[in-house]
Amino acid sequence: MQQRIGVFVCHCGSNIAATVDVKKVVEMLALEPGVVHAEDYQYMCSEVGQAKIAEAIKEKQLTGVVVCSCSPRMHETTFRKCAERAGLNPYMVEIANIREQVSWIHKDMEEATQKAVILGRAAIAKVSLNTPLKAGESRVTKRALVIGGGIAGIQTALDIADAGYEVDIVEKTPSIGGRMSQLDKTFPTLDCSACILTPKMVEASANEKITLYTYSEVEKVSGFVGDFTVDIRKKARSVDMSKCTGCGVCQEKCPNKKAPSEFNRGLNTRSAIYTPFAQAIPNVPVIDREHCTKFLTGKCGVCSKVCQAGAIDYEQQDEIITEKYGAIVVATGFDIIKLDNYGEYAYDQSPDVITSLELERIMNAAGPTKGHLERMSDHKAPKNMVFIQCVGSRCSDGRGKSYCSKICCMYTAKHAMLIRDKYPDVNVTVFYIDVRTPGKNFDEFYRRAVEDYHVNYIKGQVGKVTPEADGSLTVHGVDLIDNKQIKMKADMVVLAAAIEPNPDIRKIATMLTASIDTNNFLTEAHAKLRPVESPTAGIFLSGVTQGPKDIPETVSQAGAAAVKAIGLLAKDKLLTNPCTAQADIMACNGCSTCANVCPYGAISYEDKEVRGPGIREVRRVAVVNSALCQGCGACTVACPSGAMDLQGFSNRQIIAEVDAICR
Amino acid sequence: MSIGANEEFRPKIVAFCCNWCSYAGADLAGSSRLAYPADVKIIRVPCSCRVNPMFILRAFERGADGVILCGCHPGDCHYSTGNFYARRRMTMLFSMLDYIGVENGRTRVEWVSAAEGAKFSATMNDFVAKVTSLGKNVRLGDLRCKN
Amino acid sequence: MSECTCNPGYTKDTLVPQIGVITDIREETPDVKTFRVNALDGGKLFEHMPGQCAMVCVPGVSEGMFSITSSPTNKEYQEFSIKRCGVLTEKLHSLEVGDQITVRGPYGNNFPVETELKGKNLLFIAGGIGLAPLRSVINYVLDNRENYGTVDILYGSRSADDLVQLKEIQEVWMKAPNVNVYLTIDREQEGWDGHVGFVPTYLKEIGFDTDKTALVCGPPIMIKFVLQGLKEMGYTDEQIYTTLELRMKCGIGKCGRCNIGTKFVCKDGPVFRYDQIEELPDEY
Amino acid sequence: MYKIAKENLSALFQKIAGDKELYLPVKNGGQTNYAAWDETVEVDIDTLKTVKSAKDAFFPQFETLYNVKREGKKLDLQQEALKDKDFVIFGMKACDIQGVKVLDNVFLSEPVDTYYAARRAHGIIVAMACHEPEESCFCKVFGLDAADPSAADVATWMVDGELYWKALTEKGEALTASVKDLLTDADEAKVEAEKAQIRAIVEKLPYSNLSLEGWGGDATDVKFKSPVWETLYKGCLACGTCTFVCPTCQCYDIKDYTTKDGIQRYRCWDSCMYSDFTLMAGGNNRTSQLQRYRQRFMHKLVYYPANNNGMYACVGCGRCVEKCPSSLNIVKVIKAFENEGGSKA
Amino acid sequence: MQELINKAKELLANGTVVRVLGWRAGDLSYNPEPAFFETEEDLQKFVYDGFCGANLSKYMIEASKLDGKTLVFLKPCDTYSFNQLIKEHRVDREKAYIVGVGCRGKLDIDKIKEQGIKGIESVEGTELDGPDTLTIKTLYGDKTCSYASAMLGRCHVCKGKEHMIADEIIGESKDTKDAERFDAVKAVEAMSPEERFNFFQKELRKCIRCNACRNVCPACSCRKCVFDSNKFDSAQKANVDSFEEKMFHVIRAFHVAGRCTDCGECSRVCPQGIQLHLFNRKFIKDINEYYGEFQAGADIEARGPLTNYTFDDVEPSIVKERG
Repeated sequence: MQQRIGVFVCHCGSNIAATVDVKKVVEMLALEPGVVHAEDYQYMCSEVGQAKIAEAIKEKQLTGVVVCSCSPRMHETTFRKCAERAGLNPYMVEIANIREQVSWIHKDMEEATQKAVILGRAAIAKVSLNTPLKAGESRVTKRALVIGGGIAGIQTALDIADAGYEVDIVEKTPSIGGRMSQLDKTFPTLDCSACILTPKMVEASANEKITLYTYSEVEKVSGFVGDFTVDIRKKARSVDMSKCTGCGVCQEKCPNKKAPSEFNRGLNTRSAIYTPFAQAIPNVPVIDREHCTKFLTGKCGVCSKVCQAGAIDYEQQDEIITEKYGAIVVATGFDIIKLDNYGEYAYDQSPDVITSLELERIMNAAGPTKGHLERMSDHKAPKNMVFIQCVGSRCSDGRGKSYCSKICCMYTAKHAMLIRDKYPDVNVTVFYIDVRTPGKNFDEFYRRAVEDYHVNYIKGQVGKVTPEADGSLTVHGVDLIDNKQIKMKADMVVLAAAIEPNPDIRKIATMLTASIDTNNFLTEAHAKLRPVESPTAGIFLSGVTQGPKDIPETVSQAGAAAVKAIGLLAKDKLLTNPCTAQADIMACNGCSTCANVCPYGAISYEDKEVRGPGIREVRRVAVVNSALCQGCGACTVACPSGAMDLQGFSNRQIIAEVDAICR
Repeated sequence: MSIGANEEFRPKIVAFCCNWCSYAGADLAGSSRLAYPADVKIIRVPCSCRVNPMFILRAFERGADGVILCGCHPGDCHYSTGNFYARRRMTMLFSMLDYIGVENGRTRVEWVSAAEGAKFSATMNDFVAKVTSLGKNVRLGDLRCKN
Repeated sequence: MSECTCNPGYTKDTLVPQIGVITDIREETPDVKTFRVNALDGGKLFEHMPGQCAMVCVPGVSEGMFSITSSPTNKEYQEFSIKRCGVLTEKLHSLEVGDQITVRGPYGNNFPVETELKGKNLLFIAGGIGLAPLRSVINYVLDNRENYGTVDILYGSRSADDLVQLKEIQEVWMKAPNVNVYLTIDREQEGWDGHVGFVPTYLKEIGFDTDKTALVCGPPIMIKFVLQGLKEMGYTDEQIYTTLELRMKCGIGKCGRCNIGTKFVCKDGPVFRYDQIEELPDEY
Repeated sequence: MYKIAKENLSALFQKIAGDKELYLPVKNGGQTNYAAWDETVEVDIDTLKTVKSAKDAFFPQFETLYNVKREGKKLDLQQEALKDKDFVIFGMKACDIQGVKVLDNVFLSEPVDTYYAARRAHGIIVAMACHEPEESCFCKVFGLDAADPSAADVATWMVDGELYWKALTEKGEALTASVKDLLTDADEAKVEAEKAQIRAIVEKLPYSNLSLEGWGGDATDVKFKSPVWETLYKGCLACGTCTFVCPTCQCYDIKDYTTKDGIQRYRCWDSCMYSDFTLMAGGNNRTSQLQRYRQRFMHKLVYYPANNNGMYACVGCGRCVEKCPSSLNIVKVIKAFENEGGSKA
Repeated sequence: MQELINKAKELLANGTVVRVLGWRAGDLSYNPEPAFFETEEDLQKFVYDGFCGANLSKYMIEASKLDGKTLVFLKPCDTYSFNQLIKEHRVDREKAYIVGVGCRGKLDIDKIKEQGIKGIESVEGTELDGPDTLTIKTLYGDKTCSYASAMLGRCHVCKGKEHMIADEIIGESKDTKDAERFDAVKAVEAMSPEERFNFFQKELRKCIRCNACRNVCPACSCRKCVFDSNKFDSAQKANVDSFEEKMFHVIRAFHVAGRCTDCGECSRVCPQGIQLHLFNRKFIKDINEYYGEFQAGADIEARGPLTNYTFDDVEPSIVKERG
């Protein structure tokens, strides 16, 4: 077919035109072989701009379109749709990125213009070798998976279920509820966390569209958007969920109560058979086999004896459940960082140096101290409390996290206020770098702490916390406003430790092929415009897995993720990516090398009759299942004969780009 | 566009960037206005594992002075394993090029995530400086493509 | 050999082509186009004889041997009818009037229009694009009508849309005195009221007398059955001419590709009398 | 007749190279091949056979034919300059010279290949007698005299550390004149003795009594259809070693190479042993290795003689005997048919 | 040798195999050729001696397409290639009856000629159970040389005398290894980049692109090589420039990396004596160093190093770091 290529150069207002001589680019690219049309316009992505492209496609019977504009990640789809509407195959469009890669980073106009021309040439060279591609279709399994049963996961699941779709929650711990269930009160309203969370948990458990897999983990994920297949490992609970009545006798009678309580952050212990907390859902205990005497020594079996329902089952095995899903929402939440790098705060040396999350448990009526504020060392009530902010957050020296954990300022204000309210004789001092209170009623809340509750906020850092022989703590800090060294006595020190994504997220992200940033937060498809979607189609982000958030933000994002998932599940068919691999059976050796590197199992082998000049034989050749192929191209390089090629990014196309750039 | 004898040497650099991380990182570098030399020209590929050694040699054949491949950080590949294969392939290829006496500074692999605009820019600045210091690529190129 | 204009003093090598300009493109069928080519000065590239070929090249793509379909009696230009079937022909089909290509030739032998065929009754049998070389002969014969006896033309193609040079066939050949044209297509087709059937079958149906010399050109399978048919009808090997098509590079019998036995098809062919072909090793 | 001491040869080469290009056997990486002389090369005239024959000097493995530039629709075509300076090729053996004669029949027949013709016109061949013929040699079978390379411009003999030099043509005389001051007069006695000795060894060579009976221009039918080929080709790897080291193989390919400056049309050696040699868009007339294998030998021993007055396109240099990775070669072919006695066909 | 012939006759006679793939005696004592034998009469020309260096594995690709079983004789090192071909589905195990043959190192006629021995009429003592000294009759008198001094380079770094696959084994193999496999590679590595560049430039300049190395290589079993196809716009036959050779040899080595068994055929057949194994062995050395010891063809099930990975693989920057 004869090449008739149209080139459209966008000014992007002054974004491009200020640094790139757009007219010159048009002039130069018009000379390239195959180019029959070249023009520029203020905003190619605007309706008028798109109309220009459409018009040229029709009038000049263009066979290929090159748009020199912003990043293809921005408007490739826009221009492809535009081409399609004008009757050109959408895959006959290529973008030369002359904004992000040229105008925004170069100052010298001549240099920038020259580079824009070269990128344009590369795009022209590539588009000359483009072939019309047609997207295939794949089905959508109308079921969603939510990984993580905290408030984010619960909210997402409820919203999806509400829209009428089946949804499964996989929760690693024995109960849903997550981090929020550990909190005592919530800012800025100071309502009780359990009071608002428990109804949601119950609702999730009662909703017939929702299936809970607690004490379970995602083991394996295969497939792709609309058609994921997931293996869920339901860990052996050693308790038959169908029989257990949740009476709690077993926990009471369990002779081994030495296991540290995860729920209470290790501040106290629990029985070997346990539910994490009273309102746990499901209200079915789990035997912690690492601490259970029966499992450790073979002798005991008390729980089995006392269980009237006969629910105890020591023989229970892990179970693998395989289920298909159309969409997956990741809501794996967070934990606080380990404080190993912050020895100066004496967290490991003194039980009276605690984290904020531990304080939550201490303040909580169901916590290790039944809600009494007391030192963990001697169970005495403290007189002076010091809160240290930004422990591991906003860190520039590499010991902690570079980001702001976002919630600490507010919860510290909450803690300070609650303590001052309940124990007015306790002096509360907060060392802070900045107090950040952007949010509805947040600053008002903070000001109440300072103004109404007289919490002593000191702008400055704490250099060292020293446990003293008398059991007290000395806090060495600086006051940056008065510019002086401070040394003060404290009975308890509370560290606002940075939050970090749940450490399991790496494994999960790898399984999901979802990308992850350097801080282990999942990357969103677009920081601003697609904040709840992963770049991997069909994977959505809910809650802190995407970045630090407080509860209201988490809940609203959870809802947003649900809506995106629902939008996907509502479709009957999805168009698949046509940029898939294809094997040339004439050149294929049938050696299986390509199949070895295919992450999707998309390549199989068939005996096919091959005909060519002087050839007529049955050969073992590779066949690509284009519904499974995601177009990574690993196979194309594994194939020594070049039989495997990738549509849309073919060997010859890339070589044409290389040639054009090196010309 | 040819380089006169008295002009300073400006290298030709081809950068293969995976669509999901590094290309996005380059976009972020752009939107953050983090400059790097115009000598770098990016070719978008779906994944670092799409980059065939043939492409890299082709670039050198055609007169490139340096070739850099950027992909997602190991473990973060959009296709889960692509960059692992790319890593082995490029280690092998670069080792061989080094072995046959091609300056090893002309080739590089760097993992740049979508969030690392600054790293992208810094990497490119550094790579261009390195290749510039090596001068024109004379050991691996086709005479017919030179002048 | 002529003096090379670009490099005075050099002898221009036969491997160095002339630049030709495409002055007209006719779309014959969905996959055949006829290109009219002139020299840069507007004249003919060279003189040739019917059946001869030339190497046509799109620089940077590839070069290929094509038979010259226009008659030497055409004093204005050369024509090539080219079927789209590979990289080069694909590219050629994408060219426009005014585009420049390179051409070298003429190469090979020709149908012996001035010797053995003179005064003979001629039977042309062609299939598909195989009409291209024969068209040159037919027009040569029609322009020198007095030198030849009867002319019968049997031409067939897959479908009515695949008949090359249909306009000329209908407007010139069919109207020429003492010329019989038999057209056929492989399968029934709406709007076609002519003969339907394969060329070899139609040949036997018509049953030409053996007082003719047959010139056969077409796809190998057609040639095979036409030859069988002619033999059955009583034609001798010496009464049949056909052309061979092999891979060629140099066009001058040196590069070795088209060597079959003692012959180089590009130089000693492409036209062979059937008895000559019979003598060749079985490698064509 | 003149002579020059071996140790003075480098002065001779320097002198020749003063106004002409000089090609001669040079050792590089353990292998001896013809290459341009300069002071740094390691000249090796003791090795009997260069790996590649001397045909490169006249028909190089790669050469540009012309360049095309495209501007818009316009093409601009520039033929590559032809060889216009004299050059000397030193040390060619009788077989290699015969190889050039074989090529002459191809390239100098109409239409003349001007690139070849120019090199031929400017080439001055200084031949060397084969001091110690080897077991793979069989030039005698083709009527060549390894002891007396007479088809050159100058013939030389290396005897007892002295190179004997004899001009045979006008070109040779001119060359001799230009280096005259380095040569001393010599009598032919020692050379005659050397010749006799070489001829005596040639007689003893294992292949010297190879019979070409049954081959030649008329043998097409019989040889082509013989079942013997079936037993010969199976070890063939379809590489091009034999064709590339052969002094008479002349198959070539013409290809384009596109650069930013335009399109370079070049010619390079090709091999009829390659599976894609005859492949074209519509088919391939030699699809099996048997056909390709047979083609090579049929061409050398039947087709070429048929077109060239009985001259064989093999010169008995024995390079294929030494270099074939599978130890197949033209001798084995000839012997296989010898054993068949041509009767089976 | 007679034992091998007897075995072949027996298997042909009892119908186990319909053809035999072995070596046929040449017309000189040093040029036996790979050949198929179908009858007892054919087998008269069967030979197995020191000059039977050719690795017959690759011929089994074609033989696998034929009806019936083929008896193939494989030396210990050849069996690695055969295994690798099985792994890549290029040969059919069921179509092969493998007789592992003993080996005491294979001979290289060029190694004899390098000792100044010319005009060779015959070489004696090349049999498997022959003496340690070869007797060479030449036109210029009788000569001798030690067997070891005439061995192919690859035999000095022999992988071992074990057959990796065989239906039965006939004949004893001997240890021939008297050098370290990677010494040659290490020697190159020890050079400065300039020296390495010059070294390879010089080696590769000899290349005539005859494709013998590729066509003999059991790993280069592609139906259509990239250098013969236009898949990468890479079909070029020109040895116009040193780039072409580098491109060809680097890519070829890369394509067989992790698959090359180091059988050494490439170096054996190169008409210009290019030390092609230096490329393949470099990859093998790197693979061993970076990804753990790997011997292609030793284990059919093992995943090839370039189709495998670990999370903690070395980064390509190792090339720079190692200096």
